[in-house]
Amino acid sequence: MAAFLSLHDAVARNLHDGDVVAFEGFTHLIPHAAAHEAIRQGIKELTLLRMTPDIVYDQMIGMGLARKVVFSYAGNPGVGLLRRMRDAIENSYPRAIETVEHSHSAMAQAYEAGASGLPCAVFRGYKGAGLPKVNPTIKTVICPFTGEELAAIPAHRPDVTFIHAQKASEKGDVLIEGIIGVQKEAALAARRVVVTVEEVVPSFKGLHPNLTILPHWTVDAIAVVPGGAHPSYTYGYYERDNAAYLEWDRISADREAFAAWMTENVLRVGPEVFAGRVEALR
Amino acid sequence: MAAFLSLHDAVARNLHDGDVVAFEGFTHLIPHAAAHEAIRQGIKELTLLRMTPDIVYDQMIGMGLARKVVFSYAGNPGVGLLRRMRDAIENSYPRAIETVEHSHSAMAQAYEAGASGLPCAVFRGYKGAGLPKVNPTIKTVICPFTGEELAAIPAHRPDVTFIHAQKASEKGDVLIEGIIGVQKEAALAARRVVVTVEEVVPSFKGLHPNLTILPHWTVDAIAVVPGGAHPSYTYGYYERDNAAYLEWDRISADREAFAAWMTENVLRVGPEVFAGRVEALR
Amino acid sequence: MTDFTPTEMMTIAAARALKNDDVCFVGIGAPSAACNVARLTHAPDITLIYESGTIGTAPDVLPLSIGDGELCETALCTVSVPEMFRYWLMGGRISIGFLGAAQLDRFGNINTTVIGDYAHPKVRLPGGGGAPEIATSCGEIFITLKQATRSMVDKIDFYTSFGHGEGGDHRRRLGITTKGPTLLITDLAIWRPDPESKEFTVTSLHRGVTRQQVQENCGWPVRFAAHVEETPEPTELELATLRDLQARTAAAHEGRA
Amino acid sequence: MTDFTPTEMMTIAAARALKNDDVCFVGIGAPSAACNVARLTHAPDITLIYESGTIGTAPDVLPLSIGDGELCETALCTVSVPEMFRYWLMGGRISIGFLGAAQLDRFGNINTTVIGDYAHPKVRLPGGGGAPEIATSCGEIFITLKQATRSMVDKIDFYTSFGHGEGGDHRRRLGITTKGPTLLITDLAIWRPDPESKEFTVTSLHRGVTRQQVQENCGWPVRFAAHVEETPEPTELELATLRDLQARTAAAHEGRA
Repeated sequence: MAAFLSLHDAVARNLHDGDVVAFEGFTHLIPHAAAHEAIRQGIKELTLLRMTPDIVYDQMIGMGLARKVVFSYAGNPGVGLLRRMRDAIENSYPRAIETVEHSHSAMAQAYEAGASGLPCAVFRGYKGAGLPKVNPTIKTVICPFTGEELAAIPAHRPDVTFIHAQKASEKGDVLIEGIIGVQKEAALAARRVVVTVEEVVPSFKGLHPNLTILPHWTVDAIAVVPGGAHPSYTYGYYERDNAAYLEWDRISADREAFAAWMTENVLRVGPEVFAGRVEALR
Repeated sequence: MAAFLSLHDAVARNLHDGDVVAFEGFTHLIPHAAAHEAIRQGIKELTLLRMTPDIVYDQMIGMGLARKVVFSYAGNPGVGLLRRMRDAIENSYPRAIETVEHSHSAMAQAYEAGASGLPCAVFRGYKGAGLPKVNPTIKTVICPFTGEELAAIPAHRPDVTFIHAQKASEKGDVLIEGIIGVQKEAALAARRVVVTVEEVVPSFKGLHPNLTILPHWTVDAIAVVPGGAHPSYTYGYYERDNAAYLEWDRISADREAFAAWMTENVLRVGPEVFAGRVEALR
Repeated sequence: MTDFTPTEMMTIAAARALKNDDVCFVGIGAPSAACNVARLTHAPDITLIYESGTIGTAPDVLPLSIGDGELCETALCTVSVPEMFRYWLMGGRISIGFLGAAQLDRFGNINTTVIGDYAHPKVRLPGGGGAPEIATSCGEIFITLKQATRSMVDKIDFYTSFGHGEGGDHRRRLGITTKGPTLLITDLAIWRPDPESKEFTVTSLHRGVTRQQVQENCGWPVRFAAHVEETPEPTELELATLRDLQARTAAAHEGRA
Repeated sequence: MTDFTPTEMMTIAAARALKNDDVCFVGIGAPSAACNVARLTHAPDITLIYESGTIGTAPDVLPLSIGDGELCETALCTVSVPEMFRYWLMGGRISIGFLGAAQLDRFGNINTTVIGDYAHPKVRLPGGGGAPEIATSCGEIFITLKQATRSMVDKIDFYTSFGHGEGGDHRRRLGITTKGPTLLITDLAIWRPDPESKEFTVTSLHRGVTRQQVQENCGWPVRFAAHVEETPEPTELELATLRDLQARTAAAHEGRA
């Protein structure tokens, strides 16, 4: 059942050293505030699942929280490379990380299989591609009717999934709108679910019946963090801070600049700063 | 691309003798008007796919259109048995039909696999159940990671799928709301898609972004048939005619009563009668 | 205390078995009545899910079908049927699955498919619908049934859904990790599986019901628990709630809507 | 006719290759510009799909990411990412997939994963994202690339996505039923695969470009078609549309939103 907690407590109670964790949100609704709280709490040895590691994992990797990253596109969307993640892979700085690389289709379907309680995802994919040669978790099954060889990968079953959403009801039901990405699947695949939201409303009565909602009994903790997706965005609340994504390319290019930025903008502040960061984007 | 046609032409151009066809709609939005048109046109030797054959297939089977029925629940929902379908299975009246029986979960996932372009659906199901012993299309695959034996059945790939929906846009996009059932999957799994709608609106601008919509380029023909789901219902337009479902139990119990009812209410009328049938239910 | 019928007792006893935090996959008929009586009495927060995709529904009138409009109108949300079976049922999100039966055996195996031979049935019944996976995916299964030697049989004609199979650890041997049938509520008694053999055993008789009546309306030799209780009578509130619900329902379904 | 840059020519030539009834899976950068120029000129009804789940989108400004808000706001509908990859891409609903490349070989095989050895890369590139399945699930693949010996190489370091493999019928031998790369548009020329060998062959040179320039900026010996055409110059409309789009985009992305 969903408990309304401070972000500090929501993270402290649900994320532990060594966990397999997904911070999901496909460009939209990326739970940056929750990731910053995990960084402040110095959680260690995490296995990070995420289709596009993006700035959110570039920061966690750069701060040394990750031992392993499972991903499908390690870029700064529309800008370029993820320089902290590259530094970890190419130079083991600040530490070596293990990587498990998939395609977007495979990652999305691994979450879908996890949400469906299945041990693996079976799909048509990877034909002729190089990843099966370097990722031993990509196997095959044979269709018993056509004999076609299909790709199979293990379902994602994170210990905990963090997402950001527009609204929670007072009961703790969660509404996600716009580019909904893989959040519903990532949440339903996880043992524990933590959601940051822009606001709490009395109830969801009167909404369209077919919206994307996580019932309160599928959610463990909810923290109200206005602006909590910044520099990602929240459809209906504030826009993507594209300038910040462009700026990140410069900050992340230099180890010292990165460290200084993280100290000033993450370690020395709290979740309350996010509301201010999106003021100009509303 | 979606063509706006009369129901007669939509059926005549897209449904042919011997086709594998799905008339879907899970209790809600059952395309009765389209089925009646198929009966009037005397299409023969059909393989009928549908989770719940319901009154719509009881009528088609009773009129001798079907050679084979693939289904998962052959009841009159909340009322009892399907007496015309029973008569065909138990007494080969008006003709013998072949039956392929699945569970709801399997049928839904076979449509989903068809929509996904996969040759089969792989899922956890049928454990300990009797159907695999009598349905040779239920096979198994082994998870290459856990060794678990999973059920596998062929994907549904109908030649044509018929559905009823609330609205089409002038471009031919189709909106489905409420209990959306398996219609999106049944449509995307099919080679041809025919949709009856309550009304046509200029466009879908301003709708919530996450609604269930079939783009015009996934639809072959659209026919405007107000009330076309009766005695099923259309959320937002008219309610389910539960009395008609109860009455069907009596009509379908007797071969002559059935024949008389079909002659009077299907063969001698056209799609325009449906609007009148739902007047009292709006 | 006003009088009550055996069917009312059955429905109310079933309602009592449901907890406020249960997530319940509801079938039509007695299960639907029981789940909604629970919701309207001691379990206001119970989550009722119908296989049409309606999650957290709260109908004012019992649906005739599992897809009536009011289920969607009163639900927290309505998902597609493939999602319902994949994320919610197969995903292990349902704590209680309610099943009825045309034929039931002592181990909670259910037949709603055929009477007689499958290929040449004496009676072709509706079939399983969601039952085959409900029986194995839900945390536990409650069964409601009006007793009759015709329906409570020594051997069922078809395994529509799997209960405890031949009893004992048969579920585990098939790799099924859920509890299966843990409760059978009839119009005469409450039955629970023996911890070892998994055979249904009478643990409580409804008011005024004798052991002989239970046996006369059951097709296998009935086992009774060492200590058999009497099922508490329906309370005024339970009975009034059920009867109001059924009155509203009858009114709604007979008239055209 | 006003002058234009090679990159503008590349983008406009790519736009021209798109038809009004295409369903196009759009990547970021040149593909996104080309697809939207097509939509704003000769193909107003083209369906543009971004892998974020936005179907039939019509952005006024080019998105910086494939998930910018405007894609959703202007789309016919927005579906989940698992649905996008299952029903729409794997389901075979996309006629044209657009891909860029860090490294490309003569058979349209693409590397965007690593420079050097995978385990110990010289440069770790972003990786494939949707490309491995886009390359095999879309009806055909268009590739846009600025020519350089560094990017058009004899042998790619990693097969991020499969083109024609070793050429000939290699796709068919792998059970791939789609056409694969049918068009390569660079800043210098238009290339199409040889019908037999499937090696990319120059079929049209952009205005003022020489065969020698094409060869100097390509890492393999370039094959030219028997008859090489000159790519028609951008029209006023094409150029104005592209430049307006890019001006709006720059303004939108530099200021905070």
